[in-house]
Amino acid sequence: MQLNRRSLLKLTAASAAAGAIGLPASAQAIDELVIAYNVNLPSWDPTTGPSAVNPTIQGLYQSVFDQFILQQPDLKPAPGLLTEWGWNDDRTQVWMTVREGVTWHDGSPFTADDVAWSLARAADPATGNPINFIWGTLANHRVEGNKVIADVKSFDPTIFKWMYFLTGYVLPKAYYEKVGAEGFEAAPIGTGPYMVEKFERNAFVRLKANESYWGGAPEFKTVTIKFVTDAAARVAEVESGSSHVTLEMPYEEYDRLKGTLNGAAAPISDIGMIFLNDIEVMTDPNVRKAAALAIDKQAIIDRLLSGYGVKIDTLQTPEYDAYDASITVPYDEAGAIAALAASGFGPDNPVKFKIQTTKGFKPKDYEMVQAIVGLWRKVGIEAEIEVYEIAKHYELRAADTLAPAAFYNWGNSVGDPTTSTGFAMFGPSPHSVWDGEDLIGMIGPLWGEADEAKRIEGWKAVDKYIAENALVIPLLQYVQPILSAKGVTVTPHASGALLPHLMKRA
Amino acid sequence: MSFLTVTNLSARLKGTGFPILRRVSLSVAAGQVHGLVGESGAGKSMIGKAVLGILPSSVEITEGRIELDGVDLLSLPLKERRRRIGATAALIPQDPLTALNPSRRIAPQVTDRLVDILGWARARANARALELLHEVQIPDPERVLRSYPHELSGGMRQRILIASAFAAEPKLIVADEPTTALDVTVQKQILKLIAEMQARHGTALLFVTHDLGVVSKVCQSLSVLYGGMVVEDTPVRDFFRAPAHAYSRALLAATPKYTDPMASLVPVPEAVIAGVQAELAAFDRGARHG
Amino acid sequence: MADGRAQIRRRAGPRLWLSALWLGLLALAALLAPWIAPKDPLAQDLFLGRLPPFWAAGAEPGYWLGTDSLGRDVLSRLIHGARLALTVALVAGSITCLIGATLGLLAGYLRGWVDIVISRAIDIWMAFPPVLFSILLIAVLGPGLSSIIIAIVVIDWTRFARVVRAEAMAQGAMDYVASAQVAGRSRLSTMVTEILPNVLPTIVVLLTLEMGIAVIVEAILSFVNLSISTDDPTWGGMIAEGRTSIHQAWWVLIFPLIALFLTVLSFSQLGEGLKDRYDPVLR
Amino acid sequence: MQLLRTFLLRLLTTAITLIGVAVIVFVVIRVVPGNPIAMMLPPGATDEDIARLTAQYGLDKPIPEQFLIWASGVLQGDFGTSITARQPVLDLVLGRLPATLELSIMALVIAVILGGVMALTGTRARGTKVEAGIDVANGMALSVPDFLWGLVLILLFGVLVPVFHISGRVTPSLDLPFTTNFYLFESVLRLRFDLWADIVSHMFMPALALAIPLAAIIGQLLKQSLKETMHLDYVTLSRTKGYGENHVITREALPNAILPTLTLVGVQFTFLIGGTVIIERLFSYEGLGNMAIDAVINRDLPLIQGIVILFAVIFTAVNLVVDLSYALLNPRLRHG
Repeated sequence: MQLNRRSLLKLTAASAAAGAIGLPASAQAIDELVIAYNVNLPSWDPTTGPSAVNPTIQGLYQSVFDQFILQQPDLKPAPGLLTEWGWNDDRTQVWMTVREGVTWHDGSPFTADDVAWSLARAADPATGNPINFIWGTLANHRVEGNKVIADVKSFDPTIFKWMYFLTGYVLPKAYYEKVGAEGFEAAPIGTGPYMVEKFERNAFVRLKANESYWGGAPEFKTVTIKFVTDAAARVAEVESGSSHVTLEMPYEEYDRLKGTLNGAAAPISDIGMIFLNDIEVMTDPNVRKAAALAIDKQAIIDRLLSGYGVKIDTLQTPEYDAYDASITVPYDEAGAIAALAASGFGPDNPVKFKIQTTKGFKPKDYEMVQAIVGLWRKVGIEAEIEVYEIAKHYELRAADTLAPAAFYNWGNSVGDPTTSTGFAMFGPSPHSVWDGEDLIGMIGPLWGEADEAKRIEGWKAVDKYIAENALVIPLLQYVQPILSAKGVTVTPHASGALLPHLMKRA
Repeated sequence: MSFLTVTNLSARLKGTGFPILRRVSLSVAAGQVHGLVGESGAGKSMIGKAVLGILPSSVEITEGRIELDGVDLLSLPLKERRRRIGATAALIPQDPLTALNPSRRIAPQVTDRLVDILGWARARANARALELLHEVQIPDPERVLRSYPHELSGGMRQRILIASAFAAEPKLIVADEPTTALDVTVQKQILKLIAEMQARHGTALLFVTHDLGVVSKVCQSLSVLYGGMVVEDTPVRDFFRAPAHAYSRALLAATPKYTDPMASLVPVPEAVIAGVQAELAAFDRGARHG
Repeated sequence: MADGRAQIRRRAGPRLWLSALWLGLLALAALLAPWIAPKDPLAQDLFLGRLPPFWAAGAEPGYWLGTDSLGRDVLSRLIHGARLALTVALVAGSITCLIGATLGLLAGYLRGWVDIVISRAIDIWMAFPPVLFSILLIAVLGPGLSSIIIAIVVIDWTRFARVVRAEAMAQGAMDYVASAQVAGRSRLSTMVTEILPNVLPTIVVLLTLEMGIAVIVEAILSFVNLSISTDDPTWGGMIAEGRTSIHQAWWVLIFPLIALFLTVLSFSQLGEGLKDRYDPVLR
Repeated sequence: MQLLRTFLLRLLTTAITLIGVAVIVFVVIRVVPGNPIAMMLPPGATDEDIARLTAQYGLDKPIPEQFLIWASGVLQGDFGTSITARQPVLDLVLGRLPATLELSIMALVIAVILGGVMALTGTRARGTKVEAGIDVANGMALSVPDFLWGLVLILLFGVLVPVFHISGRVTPSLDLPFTTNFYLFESVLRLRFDLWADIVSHMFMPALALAIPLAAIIGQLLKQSLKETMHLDYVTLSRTKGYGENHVITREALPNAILPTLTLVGVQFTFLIGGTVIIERLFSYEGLGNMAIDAVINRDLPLIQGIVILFAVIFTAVNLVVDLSYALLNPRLRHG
């Protein structure tokens, strides 16, 4: 069925027929699925360059490529291209058994060589893999039958978690070496559920189902992902029926349309937080505690985000491994005023500092900071807002020159404490802003802790310490709104990736 | 029977209502040349414009009839009036430098009325244009027809405009000070040309000018205008022998004679001006009650 | 003998004094903002979010034009927004005019290498895509009122320079200028005393149009999320914020849009009106 | 001979302009805070990672040296490699240029038609309420930024009365037999009017949003020069020949009134191309502007440089064409 009925030649007929204003009936069967996606896809190589660390486009990569290990919608790992994996007894070697009977999109067989080559390539600094510091801990990758063995140069407990996280993708060795980087960029192939049929930069990508996919052929045979960066345009696309699925629209629009369309809003592994830099007034614990206590997180979620958001008090979300529900930071306006008074501040003599935020990068980012500044103003904190671009945020953070407070979001679809509290709060890491020696001492030993249970307990203690001293102000776990036509049901993935192969006909 | 008869034609400025023409009446018979004379602003060219239906948008006709070939133009709807004027009358404009369209060649500007309004075949119109250009003594007419206005002199362009006016064999031509914009040497030739063409084609000619010398050589009769009112309407012969109206006499005295260029010129005396002003006032009072 | 032509007077035209009225109202609102605004434009109350205007059901008394998603009073933000809009319009407009007109005058009258240098600068500046250049500029200067003004000046001075240069060149060729020079006047004083007064009407017309454009540029920059970073309300900022909840709270977007539209329209009609007054040819 | 001399002079000035643009944008985007390397830093990166990546993209050298490297590359047609798309900048930019050009040309055509109709109606009904209405309409069109017109159009023709497509440039599911990126023109050349209709249905709203302010400018200026022309003698003479007012305006006044408007259309066309950035973003139309915003957000320095230079080249080229056509169309100059 031709998806859209509109064309200029039929304009007169259409406008006459469009007498019945309202939603064009989109309930009839859909065979060509159209998704209005919110970001452009800059490059097809999921292992190098800035796009490799951009969480919002991992969904596109996961439709075409497979990761070493499959991550299920609840973030838990499951056998993927690797059926089993683990360390040897003294943790000097890692071993992986490779799934058999899998083929690349060009029909060539997928073998253990591809896995070994992909790991070696990721370990080689020359390829520019941004997660080289993890993959570099393995060396001397070798193939034995359908097993891959590698020596552990320095033990990292999270090595296997990275195999279903950023850059953890398996690329075709033979094909890549034949066509080279540029050739691969022009015609990428993987083992994933969909093959790339046609790619038009900044416009759309047309995918064809991989009938011999090892995880079962997907239901929709052809999928078109249109890149529609403007939220209002995405809503219009789905409302007018010219797209079937879209995501990341304002929550008010989600509420308005979830009745007439199918709506799914599930929490994802992305949190909103306020970085605190240990400079100026932020070195005073009273000011930090007051700032944390004065924020009515639930009211902000209810009023600004129409209730779509999960209040959090540590950098872990309920789905993460080291989540501890017992650590809480209540909303306590009186307590905040008391804490400020202890340091001689109050509504009449407010403490002053600058808070930085992006505007329009995450849903209502700027409005949330305005609301927080409003709440702070009541207790005697005078915060001046400075808007900057996301590029400037990264640079300031890398140079550790962020303002005393800076609003930012932190994705961590692996759910491991090292990639949330770890990198955000560990002094030496270029991404952290808090340089307190006490925290560095507590976190240091956890990097190499072999005993998993002891490691998780260690991170929970760190989170408790952080919450008590308000070294950072976690705010909320984002909820991802997805709207789809009546004919499509979407299974949301907790990592925030929108995966067409998880979509079924309603 | 006169070809053009204007009876009690009055016009005024929209908005302020300032009178431009005050119940003007005159007539021009076929083959006759009638002069319209007066100082600038006396309304003489307004009459010509009213007859051809090209009054400026800020002027409105309040009463009167303009009968062209027996039909009162003012009673016709605009489109019909335009076509009738286009078919039976023509204009020889004052300034040849601006009266030709700079972005079109000469030929279409001469033949367009013949083909579009009179429905002639293109070939016949082109032949007619060539014939007329010869008649107005233009050298190498084929090249001139193909060229653009800016490539020709002022005199040449006026000849083309005269040719274009006579091309359609109109029964009436309004010549609106056709020589004023030209330098003196060319003026005599153009005047002679217009007079000869008029005689040869027997067209009724309404000749608007401020130069009594021109009137004496070209016109058979004239109307003297002041403040939009016809002060005197007589045959040329009687006018030059003994003008009836005081203002006419003063006007004649103020005109340099070719025969005696050195004579000191007598400006129109104050008394005469006051007299004719009084006449205007009386006329207006009368008009209000009439 | 009274000449009929002198009687034709051009009526002042309702458009002229209507736009003057709106701009006067605006100036008043801008000056007296703190006193006449019913509420504090920054005061938030999350529980009073998205209240409809006074005539609609569920309106809250005192919030005449309703509130935005943060519970801030739309009318007060509109009035304070007027202050920013006028500042941007007046400051950016006049600086652009000053720089552009001066360079245009110098280039148009002095000619020679001065003209060549300035004309090349104009060419180079116009070769930049305006919106892209302002995004880059604001990224360098950081968002804020001053950087918007600088962005407008840097981008739009060529508009003045081009027109004034052409006008100055035309005036320069006039006889009265030659006679002034013959009278032993220095080139600079000739330029100021002779050329400037004649070029002034065009400058004034361009200035009024430029003020309108400055307000639009602020709206465009807000749409690209680059406008003023602080809480201060700007119409462009309110429109950008109102866009996401157009279906639920249309008034958050519509009222500043109307204010922006009327202001820019008034500036352009004022410019047209002045052009009519100074330009006799146009009936 | 005289024409050749001015042409060479023009080439020289164009070269200076392009060099000037290249230098300025090269320095500005390197002074902009937020360098691309910081964008690429993964969670665990260390300081030497930063140094290594900076060196890899050649951003560690002093700016003048970087410019020389870039300039020498350009002379051999190599505009560098985009940091985000990891493809040669020239291919990316030339790949996207046709889309923006087609959108701008379509917007210009709509603007000229709209503006022309407004001007002719305004002149025909000059002095009446109709002309006053048109002036107010033009004022309205000018005082609302084009992206707001875009919003209105999306709500009207995208959602309320779904007549036009809302985003993109063509329906992705169609197989396009095109070899060049000029979809619109090539669909006509290949007589594929079904594709043509689909493309126009996608381009119409963004083009209209771009065209509305431009139509107002063209309408006002053309009306003004038309009204001035209507007072000239040859127009009055044409009336005495019996032609109706419509004929007089279109055949006598318009050909001469168009000339001054032409230069304005030329200049506005260049602003138009530069101004599509926002509209392409709003309608997700894959032109240069859309890519430019991504480039600026991601600080893709070589790509920004390439895009700005291309805009400058188009700007100077269009100016050249406008000046030449002005000479050709104006008989006085042609027969000099």
